[in-house]
Amino acid sequence: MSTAPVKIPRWVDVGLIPVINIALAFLVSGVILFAIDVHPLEAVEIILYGAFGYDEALGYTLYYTTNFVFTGLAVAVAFHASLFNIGGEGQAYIGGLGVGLGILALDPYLPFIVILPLAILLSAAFGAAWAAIPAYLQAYRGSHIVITTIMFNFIAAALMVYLMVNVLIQPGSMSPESREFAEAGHLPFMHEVFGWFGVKVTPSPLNLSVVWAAICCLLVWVFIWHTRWGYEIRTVGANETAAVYAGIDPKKVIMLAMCVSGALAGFVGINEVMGVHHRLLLNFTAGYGFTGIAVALMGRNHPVGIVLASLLFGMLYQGGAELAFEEPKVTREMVVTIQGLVILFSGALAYMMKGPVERTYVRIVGMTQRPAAQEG
Amino acid sequence: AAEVNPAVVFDMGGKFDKSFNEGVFNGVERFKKETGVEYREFEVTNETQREQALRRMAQRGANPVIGVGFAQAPALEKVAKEFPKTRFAIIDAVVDLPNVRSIVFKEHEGSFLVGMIAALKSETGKVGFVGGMDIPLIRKFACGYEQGAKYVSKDTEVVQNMTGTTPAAWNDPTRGSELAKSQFDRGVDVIYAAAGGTGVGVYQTAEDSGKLAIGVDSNQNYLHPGTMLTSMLKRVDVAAYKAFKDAHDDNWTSGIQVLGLAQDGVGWALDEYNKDLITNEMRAKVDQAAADIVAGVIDVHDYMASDSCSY
Amino acid sequence: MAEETHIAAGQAAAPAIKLRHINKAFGAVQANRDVCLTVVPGTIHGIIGENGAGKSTLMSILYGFYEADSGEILIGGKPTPIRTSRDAIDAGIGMVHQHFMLVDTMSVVENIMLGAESGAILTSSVAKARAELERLERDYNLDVDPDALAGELPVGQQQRVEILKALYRGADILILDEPTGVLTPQETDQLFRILDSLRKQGVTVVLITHKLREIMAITDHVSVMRGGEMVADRVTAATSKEELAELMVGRKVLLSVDKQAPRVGDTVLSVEDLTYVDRAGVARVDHVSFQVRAGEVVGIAGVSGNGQSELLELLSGIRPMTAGQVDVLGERFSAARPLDPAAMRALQVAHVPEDRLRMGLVRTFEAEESAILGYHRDPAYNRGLFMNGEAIRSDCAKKMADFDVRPQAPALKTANFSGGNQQKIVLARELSRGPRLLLVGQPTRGVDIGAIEFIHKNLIAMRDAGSAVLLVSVELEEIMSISDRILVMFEGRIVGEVPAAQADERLLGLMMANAATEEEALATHPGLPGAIAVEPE
Amino acid sequence: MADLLLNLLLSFDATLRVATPLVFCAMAGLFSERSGVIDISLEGKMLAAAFAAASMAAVSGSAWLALGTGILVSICLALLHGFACITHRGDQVVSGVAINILVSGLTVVLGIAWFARGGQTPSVGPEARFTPITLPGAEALADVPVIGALYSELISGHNLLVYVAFAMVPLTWWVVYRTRFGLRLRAVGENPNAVDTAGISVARLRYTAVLCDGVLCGFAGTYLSIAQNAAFVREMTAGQGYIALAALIFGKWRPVPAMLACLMFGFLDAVAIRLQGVEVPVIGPIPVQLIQALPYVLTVVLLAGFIGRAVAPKAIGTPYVKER
Ligand SMILES: Nc1ncnc2c1ncn2[C@@H]1O[C@H](COP(=O)(O)OP(=O)(O)OP(=O)(O)O)[C@@H](O)[C@H]1O
Ligand SMILES: Nc1ncnc2c1ncn2[C@@H]1O[C@H](COP(=O)(O)OP(=O)(O)OP(=O)(O)O)[C@@H](O)[C@H]1O
Ligand SMILES: [Mg+2]
Ligand SMILES: [Mg+2]
Repeated sequence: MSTAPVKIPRWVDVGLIPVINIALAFLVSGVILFAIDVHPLEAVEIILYGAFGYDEALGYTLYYTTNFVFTGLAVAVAFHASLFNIGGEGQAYIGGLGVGLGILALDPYLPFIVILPLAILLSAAFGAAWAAIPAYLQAYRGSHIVITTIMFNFIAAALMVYLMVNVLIQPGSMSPESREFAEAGHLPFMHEVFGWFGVKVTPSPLNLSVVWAAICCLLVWVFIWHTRWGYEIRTVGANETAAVYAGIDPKKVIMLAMCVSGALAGFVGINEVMGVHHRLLLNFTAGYGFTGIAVALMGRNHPVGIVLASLLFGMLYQGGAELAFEEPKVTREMVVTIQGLVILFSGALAYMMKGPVERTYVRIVGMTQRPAAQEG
Repeated sequence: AAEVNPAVVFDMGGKFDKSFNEGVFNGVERFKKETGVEYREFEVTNETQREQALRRMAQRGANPVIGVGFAQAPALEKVAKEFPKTRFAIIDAVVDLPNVRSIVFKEHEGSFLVGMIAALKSETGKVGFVGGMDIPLIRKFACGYEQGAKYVSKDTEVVQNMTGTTPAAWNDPTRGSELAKSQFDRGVDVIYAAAGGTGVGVYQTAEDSGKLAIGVDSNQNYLHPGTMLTSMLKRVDVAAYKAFKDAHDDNWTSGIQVLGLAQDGVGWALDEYNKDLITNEMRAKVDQAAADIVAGVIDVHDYMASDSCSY
Repeated sequence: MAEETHIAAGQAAAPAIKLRHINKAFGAVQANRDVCLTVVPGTIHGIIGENGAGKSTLMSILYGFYEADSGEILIGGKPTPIRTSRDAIDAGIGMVHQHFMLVDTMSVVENIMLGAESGAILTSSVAKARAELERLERDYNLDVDPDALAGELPVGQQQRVEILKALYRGADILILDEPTGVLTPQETDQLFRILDSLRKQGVTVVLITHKLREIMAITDHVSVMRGGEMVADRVTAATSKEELAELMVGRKVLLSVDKQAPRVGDTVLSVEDLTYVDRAGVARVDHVSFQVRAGEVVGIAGVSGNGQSELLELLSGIRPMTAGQVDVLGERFSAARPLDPAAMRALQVAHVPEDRLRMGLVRTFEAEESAILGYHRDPAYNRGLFMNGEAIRSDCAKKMADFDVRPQAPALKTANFSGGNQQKIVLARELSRGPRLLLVGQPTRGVDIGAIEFIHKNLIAMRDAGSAVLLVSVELEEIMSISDRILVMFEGRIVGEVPAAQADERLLGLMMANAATEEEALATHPGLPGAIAVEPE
Repeated sequence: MADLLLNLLLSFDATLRVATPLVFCAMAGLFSERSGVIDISLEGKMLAAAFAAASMAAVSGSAWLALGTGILVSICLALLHGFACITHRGDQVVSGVAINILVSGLTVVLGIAWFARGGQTPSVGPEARFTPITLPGAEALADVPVIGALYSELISGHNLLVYVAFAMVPLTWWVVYRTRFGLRLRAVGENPNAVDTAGISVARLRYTAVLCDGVLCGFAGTYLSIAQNAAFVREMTAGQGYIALAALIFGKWRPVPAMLACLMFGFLDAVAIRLQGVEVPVIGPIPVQLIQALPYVLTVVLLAGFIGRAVAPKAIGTPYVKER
């Protein structure tokens, strides 16, 4: 809004400050690590190297990133209609179910080329359907979306256990997993894809769905800011009375936003079920739906921000695993703690350093006047 | 002794899951103490890490590598193919490869015995079972337990509860305690818990309400002396220990090991903490049954055999 | 600042307020530049200025809501640093903000107690507050129901609550930021009566308004701001509306609208027995029937809250009608076939809503996005599936130029335009597509006279271009100067129609109060109306 | 029939036990959210308090010291939340998520470091716990037909914290609707500008609110680890913080309705537990997962059927910004 006499260049806001925040997080984590005599700097090095250092590491990082992009976008789209969708977890779960059922039914008969679009469609449809019920209840019965989506997470979990244990499990198998899909039901891994072009890459779970995630980012960006439906969603989100005045039906918009949101969450199923495990199984969502909330909000509900936040989380997951692997003293809970600190400093306390940093910047630039108050 | 560089990949529950992961942990710790050989370890936090961890272990030249839990079977199969020189052991599942030792247990036999003990001890003729999640493995425990209880007397009533539908079900003592209370309210006076950390709540409630409980996997009698009637022992610790030790002593064998009563793979715990609770004739009856099972006189139905507990 | 001294001259008592060289910048915007102001105790001091001139900012500084970058504040002669509202309250300053600072979900008493409770436990405070309230109501005949929910009171009443809040805190300096912007003439009269009695009791009042006649009617002194600077101070008696207008806008302003006789065409809107019953079962609009023909302006006068707002919302399709029928440009609508906003726009019916912030705009949107609200589906703004950014921007820029919106920045956040300019954005959106029927509510609320002149010109232009215009306003002056026919609403019914030519404030006032006889009418209308009735221009 | 009644009675009994932490958390959330600060870190604060209390109980053997520690730790986290959301205008949800994740990791890390039991704390004896107390005359009345049974079975025989929890509800109501603090609390959640222009510091007010929140979460956690259980087990809150949040919204941010919502969740849960494994005449055994999902399904149905729209405090979730 109001412009400062000294223009704070964008790189300070989008580059410098986030880096400082993450540094702070690692500083605090360092204290903990130091306490269990693990060398903090080495730890950081392991995390960074383990996350980006070589092709396999990068593969895993991007594989996690893919999931976070899907769930982050899901939360963001709902948020633009001022709907707080905590149900990403359940929608992802059911989306995966859709993919699984579809492929189990079709892979004997259809080729990959046909199955892929069907699978994408099914994951979207199932995810959307699971979001549509809470959406309907919010729009037409006034029941609060936060409660209903929480409840639907639990219901989804129960449903999946029932299906996996009683219906979809392979006879005589110990683990509640479906049979493995036929080749036609496998989404190619990126290392295979690179292989086709003769590029040799170390195997990792990273698969084609990362491309789909990128496409989704673009689609969401266009959808929210460059289509009339996005315009309507944002209008309802910002000012419902104005929306009614503009001839927009908030009920329909709520349904639309939540269905898109659910569909996006459902795509986690493509990555996990079709891309990595090639079978239907329990708990493949592993909390990605919940983390998506933090991802979306840290990314300010904008695809670019969400991609960056997802990368951050991807780094924490993969790099953290490497740290736990390399440093016997570092337990996985230690890694979780570090993740918490990073979210705290680069998410919740994101603005803490803004004032000081900008002031020092201004001082360095040699101006005395205080820069503008930041936007809330 | 041969040059070994052992490693273990624990499953989601983590090495302190009050269940088979913890059993394995105890086993490999014992190996470390005895031989002074360090081992690598990793606890997976999501489905995808299993394969990653196993492969990473193999890449780092770990050998042998233990994968804990049936859930690791697909991943381990894949990795074992990639590293035919590396020796793998998988617990609770069968992976049929030349370089893999598969160790499975007859939990139903052990559960049968503790089921008998429960029924023999029960005054109300009602015994309880609390499982973590409703998955085949747990049904296998429940099924054996039920058979044991009914074996003592046809009309023993077995009340079964499952804790939840998410992994949280393995760490929910509060819910465990509520389930236990509800079973006690229904007249149950002995509860067998196969629910990891959730069991903690079951045992505590049993103590608080002066009833009895039965531990699982490792010997948990010491937790609440006077309340813990016994524990169903599933010697994953021994299995894990032996896997490392065999490699260490150069007499590793691949192939499938089915550990039941006969092989002392399963059993029930009797120690100073519960000896006062187990009368001699109880003990006699149970030992007899154990012998019969080993001899094949008693055939304990395995849930996995028919995917159902009809016997 | 020569004027400053000439006012102070002769006054023995120390000035109630003295502002010295106040500067305030919001980033690049210099909202106040070296502003000096002297207010004589026990007087009413008016402050006028265009939208964005810096009035609200100056007062916010005086009330400790903003902190001045530099400058000095003296209260009763003593230098008084005011950093927070608490300081201001302690210095005996009370403020009625332009957008009220009430908690809608709490009762009047609770709102008044807030921050001035007498103890940690409410029961005692409530009792005390009630007693105090009764006294204040007696002394200044400000009556409000202490137990009503603030949010459910009409604006006039809400404003009284704000004033009571200030008095309850023992304020002897009272600042009002555009208090009359939202009031009906009747409510305005009452407000001024209250201010008058406050003045008599020695309270000092600072009054911000865009309405020169109010300045002339009630203030003792008046200061004019332009572009953040204080450009003049006058003794009210020694100046004229014309002079003030010129000082304010920096050019001559026509205070009256000149227009030819209407060239009336055929009927565009015909309403029959239109009825709307709200949830509470009250008939807000009650068997209303009338026509509007092309090329005429029909004004609807009425004390606000008598159904005009609902009528507009019914006709624009925002509220579902309960009964009756509406014919718009040949289309027939009824309870069975309800109107809806989209359909009405398709019929080229435009609607300028009463409350721009609540309905007409989305404050968080860029101006260009707010400028297509309701027309976002229009092919002109879309390219197939996508919206056409360039078209939207250039279109908005053009509208801003045509309607002289300041600043002319399509990408600026809507909230960052002053209310007056926000209003222009709405008008630009609705007027510039030459609708066949135009529904307008309070088009000049909170808008400075320069803008008012401009807006009125445009409305007349629309009418001359053959549009039918239905105008709802609580500004009788406005109604009378623009309309060709005037309908008066009372309690949801249309109680009379007057050709604009024969209308005058008193007559309309009587009808609006639905007063049967002259005497009763006077009873509802004593005192000031004469004083603030339009002087013949 | 009779045993059905008893069963119902026992479900009510269980309801109280299960609802207690929910009630504490719901009241905690009420203070925070009424002041305009979203609090999804109920879960984390409760978990941290549970751990702190259990640890202190284990080392000191005093339930009261444990309670104090639990509350203290919970308060610290509440202040952290405040520091992020009030002082630095951080995103309230993100801050909540961060705290939840941080705590779920840290409790185990410290647990392992201190007790070397894989994050579990040593289970403590009755002296270091809040154990059930029989109210005066419970035995005496026990065999008086209805009332006696009710009194002795339902009312009596809970631990102290259960009674505290339900005492908190009227207390909260009184504070929110009958005190100066309550008045300002309600105001600041609806319209912080009004509070500011009335000369009250918005920040101080909100800090006080999250402080109350912290205290109550401390009670909840302590109850979990050393009243309902005798030790801390990692992740032992198992999502109850979120359920409490749902109850708060369900109760439209008002104390008594929120408590009723908690009781409803508790009851549905208790019933679900008792329904497991029962056979329905025609259908036969109901799949256990269906029973386990029942509470959530019923909640949704109730919400859709009978509860009107819940309107949140107007200013909730938006940090108070004013240019200076
Ligand atoms: N909070 C703010 N942030 C940035 N700029 C502001 C802010 N408030 C005011 N301004 C700037 O200061 C100028 C003066 O604003 P102010 O509200 O004082 O005008 P005003 O005289 O009250 O206008 P109006 O008659 O519309 O109320 C505005 O034009 C605006 O550009
Ligand atoms: N957050 C903000 N950022 C920048 N400028 C602002 C902000 N809020 C208000 N302003 C500026 O403050 C000035 C007054 O804003 P406000 O909304 O009070 O106008 P207003 O007083 O309603 O105008 P009017 O008197 O015509 O109704 C406007 O010029 C606007 O540019
Ligand atoms: Mg203003
Ligand atoms: Mg204004």
